[in-house]
Parts: sequence; structure tokens; C-alpha cells
Amino acid sequence: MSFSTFVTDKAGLQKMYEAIISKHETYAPVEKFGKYDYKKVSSLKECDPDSPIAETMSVKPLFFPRSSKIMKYEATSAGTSILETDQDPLTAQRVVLGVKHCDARGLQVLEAVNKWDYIDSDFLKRRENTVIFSARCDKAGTHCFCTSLDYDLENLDALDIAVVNGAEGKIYLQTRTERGETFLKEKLEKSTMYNVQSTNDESEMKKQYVAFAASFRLKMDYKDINEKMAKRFDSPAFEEASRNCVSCNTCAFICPTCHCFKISDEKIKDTGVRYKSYDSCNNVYFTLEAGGHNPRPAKYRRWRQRSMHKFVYYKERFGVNLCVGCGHCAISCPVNISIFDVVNHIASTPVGS
Amino acid sequence: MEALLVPSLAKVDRIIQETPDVRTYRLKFKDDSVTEKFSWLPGQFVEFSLLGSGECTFCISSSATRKGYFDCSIKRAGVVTADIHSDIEEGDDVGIRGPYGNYFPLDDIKGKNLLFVGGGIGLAPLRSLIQYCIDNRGDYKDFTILYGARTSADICYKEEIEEWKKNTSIKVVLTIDKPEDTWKDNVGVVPKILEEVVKPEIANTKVITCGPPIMIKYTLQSLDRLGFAPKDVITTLEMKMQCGLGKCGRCNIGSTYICKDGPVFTYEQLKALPDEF
Amino acid sequence: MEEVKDKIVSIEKPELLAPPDWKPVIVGILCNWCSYAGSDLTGTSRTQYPPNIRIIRVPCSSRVDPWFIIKALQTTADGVLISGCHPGDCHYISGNYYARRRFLVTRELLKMVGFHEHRVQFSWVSAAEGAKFAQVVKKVTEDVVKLGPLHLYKKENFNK
Amino acid sequence: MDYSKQIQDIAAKLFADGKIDVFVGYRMNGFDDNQIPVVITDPKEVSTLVFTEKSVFNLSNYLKADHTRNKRAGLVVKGCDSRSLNLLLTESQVKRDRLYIIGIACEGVVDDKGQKMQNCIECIVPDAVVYDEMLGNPQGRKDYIVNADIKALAEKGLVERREYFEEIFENCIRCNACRHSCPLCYCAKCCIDQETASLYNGSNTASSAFHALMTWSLHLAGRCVDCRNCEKACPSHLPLHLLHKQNEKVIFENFQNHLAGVEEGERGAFYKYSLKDPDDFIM
Repeated sequence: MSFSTFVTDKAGLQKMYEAIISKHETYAPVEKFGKYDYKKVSSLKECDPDSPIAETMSVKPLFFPRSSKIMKYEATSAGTSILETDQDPLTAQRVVLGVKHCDARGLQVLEAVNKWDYIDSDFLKRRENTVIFSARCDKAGTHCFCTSLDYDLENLDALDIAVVNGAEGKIYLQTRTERGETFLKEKLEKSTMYNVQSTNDESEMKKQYVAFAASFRLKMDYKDINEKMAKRFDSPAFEEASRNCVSCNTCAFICPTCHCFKISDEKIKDTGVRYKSYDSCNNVYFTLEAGGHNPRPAKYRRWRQRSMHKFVYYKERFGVNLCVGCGHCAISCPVNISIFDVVNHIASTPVGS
Repeated sequence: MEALLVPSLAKVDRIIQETPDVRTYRLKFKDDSVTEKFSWLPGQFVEFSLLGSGECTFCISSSATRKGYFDCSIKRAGVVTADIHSDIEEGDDVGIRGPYGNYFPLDDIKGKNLLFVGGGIGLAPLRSLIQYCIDNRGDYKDFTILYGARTSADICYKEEIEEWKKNTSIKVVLTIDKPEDTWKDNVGVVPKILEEVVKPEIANTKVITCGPPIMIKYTLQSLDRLGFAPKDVITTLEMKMQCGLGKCGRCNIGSTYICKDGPVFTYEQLKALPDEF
Repeated sequence: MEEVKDKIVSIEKPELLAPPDWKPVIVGILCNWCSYAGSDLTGTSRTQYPPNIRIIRVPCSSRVDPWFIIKALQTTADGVLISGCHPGDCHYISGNYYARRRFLVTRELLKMVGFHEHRVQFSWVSAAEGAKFAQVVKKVTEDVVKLGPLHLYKKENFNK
Repeated sequence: MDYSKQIQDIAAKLFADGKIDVFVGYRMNGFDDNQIPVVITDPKEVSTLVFTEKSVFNLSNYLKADHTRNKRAGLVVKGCDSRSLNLLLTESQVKRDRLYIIGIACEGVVDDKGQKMQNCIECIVPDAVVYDEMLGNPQGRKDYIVNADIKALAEKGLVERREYFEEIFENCIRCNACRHSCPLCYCAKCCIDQETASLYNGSNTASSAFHALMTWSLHLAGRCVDCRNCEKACPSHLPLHLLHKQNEKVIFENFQNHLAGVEEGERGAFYKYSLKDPDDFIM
């Protein structure tokens, strides 16, 4: 199947969004307390698909919920029974608007671990049933370095339909997957009021990308970093770099690629629920064994685990970096630690010193 | 994913008080279809949940060659294990997921002399392999079990050890850390007994060891001294695990996931891992 | 409130109606030396009081961490009653003076967050005041019945 | 307000005299005017230290970390920071003789957008209350002002307030960053993290957030010094100060104008009592 490009204007796109929202289960960034989070919307007024990247939470919770119920059970003196297990009700197609490219890439990266051996069918099903409309940034944020990582940001196929701003209020829509192609074609066939024309002229999109790529403050050579980090497991630089971390775990909770979770039981009287919810490797209790042994007792060890997992371990295992360069961790960090600065600093230290 | 994390119910058939703080739970699945699907090899582990309390990882301490049941030996250590000890009675239901992880390299050890070195509750994973090997005794040559515990009361599987002792084809060496009045066997820590009493044959021998981290550390050193090649020394690791599926990101050492690539490793493989266990 | 007399609504969430057979659950946390003895006296002197209260005995009213109140409201309780010795009568000399401070702050914070002030009530009941205890429980129960069931922040997915 | 030079000099002198092992201060992040807290062990790095109105984070939080615990540390504190440090000292979490404290007579810090932070506008104790050396001109104690947001909320009805706070609890993602970044949360294991299933609240629900945030704020009542480390750490930008400020208001108005950590050796409001405390709400 070939993928196509369309051109429209702001009004046309908004009409299209409204039509989508009225017909489909739609999620988009909704502002609360100055932070945007992806929530179900019933009209375009509630949300802002062009939300600023620095203030937008990751889209990951729509695919990998912050906490999901594994099962509900009853344990009484008469016996134990599992009352219900979590059945994902998602069957109808849903649409997510305004996903940042780095965020969508995060989902693609997570597919690797979720497809590995035991298949996380819920995650894959959710992704399959979702059409992702992206919003390509026009300008890089202070902490962004998405162009420096191992994926082609310009032609990213982790999202279904790329929305790109052109000159003079023109907006380009480009399908990137079969799912997106089918969805958009169907929408366009049904109505002509979106001002949409098919086009082959991608020069403006290219221009927008070049301008966007030029606006980055942070650039790095990820291959170099991967190689150098792999050799620096024993580097004392980790200790130095982790000193001002307050172990608050924010970075892991808002990261689009972090996928560690904990399994916990909660009960009232005889009825209990087992949840799977996010956890962070920066937490002291993360690896603490019941017997008292902790393989990563010191803060720098936990820091090392986090940065090495992102740039070395995941790459070794699945061939991609577990970082998409969105900069969310640096933005949310209360003490402004940037993982970019840290890994670059560690990679620049001499081996074994 | 969530479906993979739902346990099947099993019934506690028998509880054996091994030592003051270790109990063995003999389990049978309530559903026959689960029993049929549930097959494991020595070294694998299960996720054992006491519904209403939590989930823990335990190795299966019996062999699949003994059909119809499986054992988990549980030492009281944390919140959930304390609940397991105090709440579970014979006939109660528990949740079981698994089996997960890899197993002892059964093909590699075929036709070799076997030396089992266990300490404390570390005999549990070895017991699974010992039972398996006893049931397939013809495949293996000399058979030595060295087992150490802190005191004579802390010796697990006392009845079974007596059985092994009666079996003339098995050499059993027991030791405790400090002398006791009624104790007639060896006294001393495991590495010392290994070098001074057992004096194992090096050639054509595989060593399988498991125990507390400090014992493992010194046993590996003394095996090195005796001249065992690292690839002939097999051990099982433990890390905190929660999912057992390689997803929750808790048990990795470097890019190796203990729950998927382990828990059984040779000393050679262990040496290649970063020092984080 | 007056118009819907036959139906009980939750005061914090007026859109929710109580089921017809709804009965309030009240958690009573009583100090061992005065209020618990007082409640004993109520029983031995055969004074009637509403059966909706579940009593938890603590050594002293200052043992009551604000956490207990939060926890009770979050799990099953529609109302919480905390009772201790009269000021000056504390078995541990000054426990209830410390407790008093905490109760005021907890009560004001819960009010700010959107709980009606009658959800969490406090009383001083001495060992001799069996009748007062019955009165207090009656009042708290009546108050909570007026407020309707508490829907705020209950643990989801649980049967009550 | 720029004391970078003075702080550098003092730190250099302390290292040279062998009085400290580590120095906790701020440095520039290297690309814009925001700052990163830094823990220095090498005297050579002293020249990177700065202090301006962008030095927001409360550094007394670092005194509970491995790097500074049981070591002699130098530290920069503003008015609010020194109050939390004062409480840590009274609660025996740090030893006074191991610390060298540079107090700042603070004129207020600014947020990311360059506006003066709300807690600085309403600040009561701008000068450091515990210090070895004071920089700037002390301004003295100011009058207590009831927080503007609390005033506005108190005028609203029950249902309106409930709706507002429900949004806060629903938007909480239960990362516990507020707790970890709080200088006064130093318990080895938090009661919110109990592993027992009947007490556990680890899932991400409004109910669990209500439980965690309310318990947390009530355990900090009478101790919170309004440094807003928690708000800075919150990834959902929740107005967590509402909970603390409400407690602070009630405590100030009812318990003899108590303010956390302003007097040396004075413990939190819940560690003492007065016979005159209000009693009228108790039956």
C-alpha cells in the first residue's frame, strides 16, 4: 500500500478533528493545572492538539496504564476464589490527537519488550486499535534531543498520520501506516468540507523539518554514546552525577519509554484487588529483597541502572535505545538534572579512572 | 499482559515443618487441565501468591518425575512469607503462576560425576535436581551431596537426607557451622569441608551449588582453588522478581534478565556479568 | 435537602442517591481508659444506642494518627467518631491535649477538601458517662444519616 | 540578590581550613539562567557556585542523603530553607557541629517564568534563622498573611471545593516525588508504603492519591515550612501548597501563632500543647 500526502488549512483540520471527536472515542491533551495530559474528550474546545511539548505528559498511559487491575479475588476462611480478571474492553477503534513524534516513537520502542517471549497482547492490541494523529513540533524545546537518536524522525512510522505545519497557514497530513491510510481515506471520502487536496509536493514539509532540525540546542552521536557507556560501568562519574539527585522518581513516572512496574495487592476485609502499577528503579525498595539483601543499595547504582538501561542494556537486548530524547525527565526534575548532560559527561570521562 | 499475571489456584496438600523458619508446602492444582499443562524441569521457579497478602518468587523444590504434586520450600523472611507461614493451613488455596526461568543444563551433566554443594535453604533448588537425577540414576556417575547448615536444627529435608544416606550410590556429607553436643558429623563451613573432607575428583565432574550469597562467594573461590573450570560450576541466582516474564525490569543484571535468562548460570557466565547481585 | 426527604442523597455528591437499604457505617475510635469504659457502662446499664458504630479501642486518644481517620473514610466508613478522656483526665496525663490539636487540624483540612464537618466528630466521654456515650453515638448516627452515604475517594472496585 | 562571590570565597576558605568535607550549593545549568543544586567534594569546583534569585530548591533536603550524612557539610540556606534545617536539627536528624551554614537574608526567589514565587510574596521569615554567617541585610520578621488561594477557596461552597480537590487527586500520578523532595520527610519507610495488603495504596487512583496526599500533609502539619520543593517536583503541577497552607493557617490562628521552625529548638505544633487550645468542636 502506498502512503499519501494531503494539504489543508487550519479551519479544515479543525472541522476534521471535530468530526473525528463526534464519531470516535478520542483522546487529546487536556490542560489541568498548567499540565496537559491525554484524556478522553467530547469536543475540540476541551483540548489542545498543539499543546507545548514541555507541558505535555506522555501518551504512554493510554497504552500502558499507570495502574491496571490484574484481578479481583475473595479470600475467606471458606476458600479462595478469583472473581474477575481484567478483560480489556477495547475493541472499537480509538483516535489520539496531537501526539508528539518522540512520544509515538516511545510506543514503538516499547513494542520490542512487549513482544519479547511472553507477549503483552493488551499493549499490542491497544496500539493496533488506535489511530495516532501526530503534531510535529515547529521548534525544539530546551531539553529536546530527539533528532540525535536512532530513528528517522522525519519519516517516523511509529505514528499513523503526521500533521505538519507548512507556510501560510497550510497544514500537511501525511499517512505513515496502513492503518492511517485507511482511516484518513475513509474520512475524506465521506465528506468534502475539510478543504483537503491530495498533493505530491513534499518540499514544504521538508523545509519545515530542516528548520525544525536546525533549532536543536542539544545534539549527540548516539552510537558513540552507546559504545562509550558500555565500557564505563565502573566509572566513578556515576557517583558524581547522581549526587544531586533526590531520588524523587518523577523521571521514571513521566518517561515515555520506562516500563518497570510493580504488582501490589490491596484489600478490604476479604475482597482484594491485585494491581499492576508503575514503579521506578530509582526507588530504594525496587530491588530490596525480603531477606534484607539489596543489589543496588546506593543511589549511584540505581542511577547507573537507569542510564545504562536506557543507553546500553536495552540496545544490547532489543537493538534500540530506550530513550527517545523527549526531555520530559529534565523538564520535570525538581533539580534540573538532564539525562543528556549526564550520559555525555559519563561518556567523556576516561575508562577505568 | 494482565491475563499472564493471573495465577491458577492450587491446594496445599501437606505442610512439612523443615526447620523452625522453613516450611515445605506440597501443592496440587485444583484444576486438572492446569496440572496437565504444568510441566517443569529442575531449577525453574514459580510465582506463589497468598491471595490477600501478595506474591513471592520461589523455586520448585521437587522434581517433575514425582508426579501429581510439586513442593515449594519457604523461609520466613519478609511480609508475605510471614503471612504464608502464619495463615496457610493444609487444605487452603494459594495462587501459582509459572513455571518460569531456565533450568539446570540436564544434557550437559549427563554421564558426569555430580557434586552438589548446598547451604541452608539453598538446598531447595538442588533437591529438585537431586530427585530428578536419582530417578534417572543410570545417566550419571558418582553422586556426592555436600550440605551445610548453621545448626543441626536448620537442616532442611531431614527425612529425605536420611533416605539419601541409605542409598549406597549416593555419598552424603553433612556439616554444621558450630559444634553441638549431639552432632556426630562434620563441623565447619562448607568451603572448608569441601576442601578438607570431600576432596572431589576434578575431571569429568560438574558442581551444582546454591546457598546464601556469602557461602556462594567462598565456595566459588575454593572450587577455583581445587581446579574446577568455571564452566563446570553451575549455580542459581536470586534477585527480587515480580512478574517472572522479563517485563517488570527488576531482576536484570546488565542486559541479562534473571527471570528469563536465569536463574541458573554457570560460574563462567556469572563472571561476565557486572557486579550487581 | 428538604425536597428529597424520602430519598437520601450524599451531601458532598448531591447527584448520587443512596440505595434504599442503605445503613451508615460509623467507625468509633475510643480511648481505652475513659470512652471505652464509658461505652461498656452504656452496655451494662442497658442504654440503647444505634448499632451502626464499629468500635476500635486504642490506648489513648493521642494514639489516633490522622492517618487512621483518612484510612477509615477511604475504605468503608461514612462517618468517624473519635472519643477520649475529658481534658485533665487523661490516663497518661496529657495525651488528649496533644490529640486535640491534631483533631482540629484534621477536621479543618477535611472540611477544606470537601467533607462535611459532621463526617468526623469528636467527643470527650468519661468512664462514668454511659448516658452521654449513647447520646453522642445517637447524634453522630443521625448526623451521618442526614448527610447520606460517603462516596468520596472510596477504594474503587470493592464491595462495601 | 547575587551572593555568588561571597559564597565562593567562604566555601574556598572552609575547604582550605579543612572545616568541611562537602559543600552543598547551586551552580548554573550551563545553557540558560536556571540552576542545578550541586554537592561539591573537590575544592577546585568551588568557582562554579552561584546564588541568585533563581536558587529555588531547598538544599536542606540533601542532608538526608548518603553524601552528606555523617560528614561535615557546608550549606547555603534561605529563610524558608533554614526553617526546615532548624526542624531537622531539633528532630536530631543532623548534627549542628557538623554543619557550616551560610544564611541568606532572602529577598525572594523567582519561578521558571521569572515571576516572584507566591511563597516569597507571603514570606514571614525571609532571613535565615539558623546560620554561622549571614549574607545580605536582615529584614526582620514580617506579618502573617493568609494564603490568597486558601482565602478564595474558603469562600466557596462545599461542593465546589470538593470538585476542585477531586481534580487534584485525580491528576496525581502517585510518583511520590512530593514526598521524596520534601526535606522533612526522612522516615526510612513511609507509612503510605506499607506492604501489608490491607494498608497498601500503590495503585494510581484518586482514592489512593487522596490517602497519600492527605496523610502526607497531615504528618507535615505544624512542620511544613512552605519551601515548595514538593510543588517544584510534582510532574502534574498540582497545587500541593493548598493542603499545607490550610494546615498552617489553622495552626497559626489557633495555636498561639505557631510557625514551624522559626525558633531554635522549637518542635512542630503537634509536639506541644496549651490548655487554652480550642475545644468547642468536641462534644
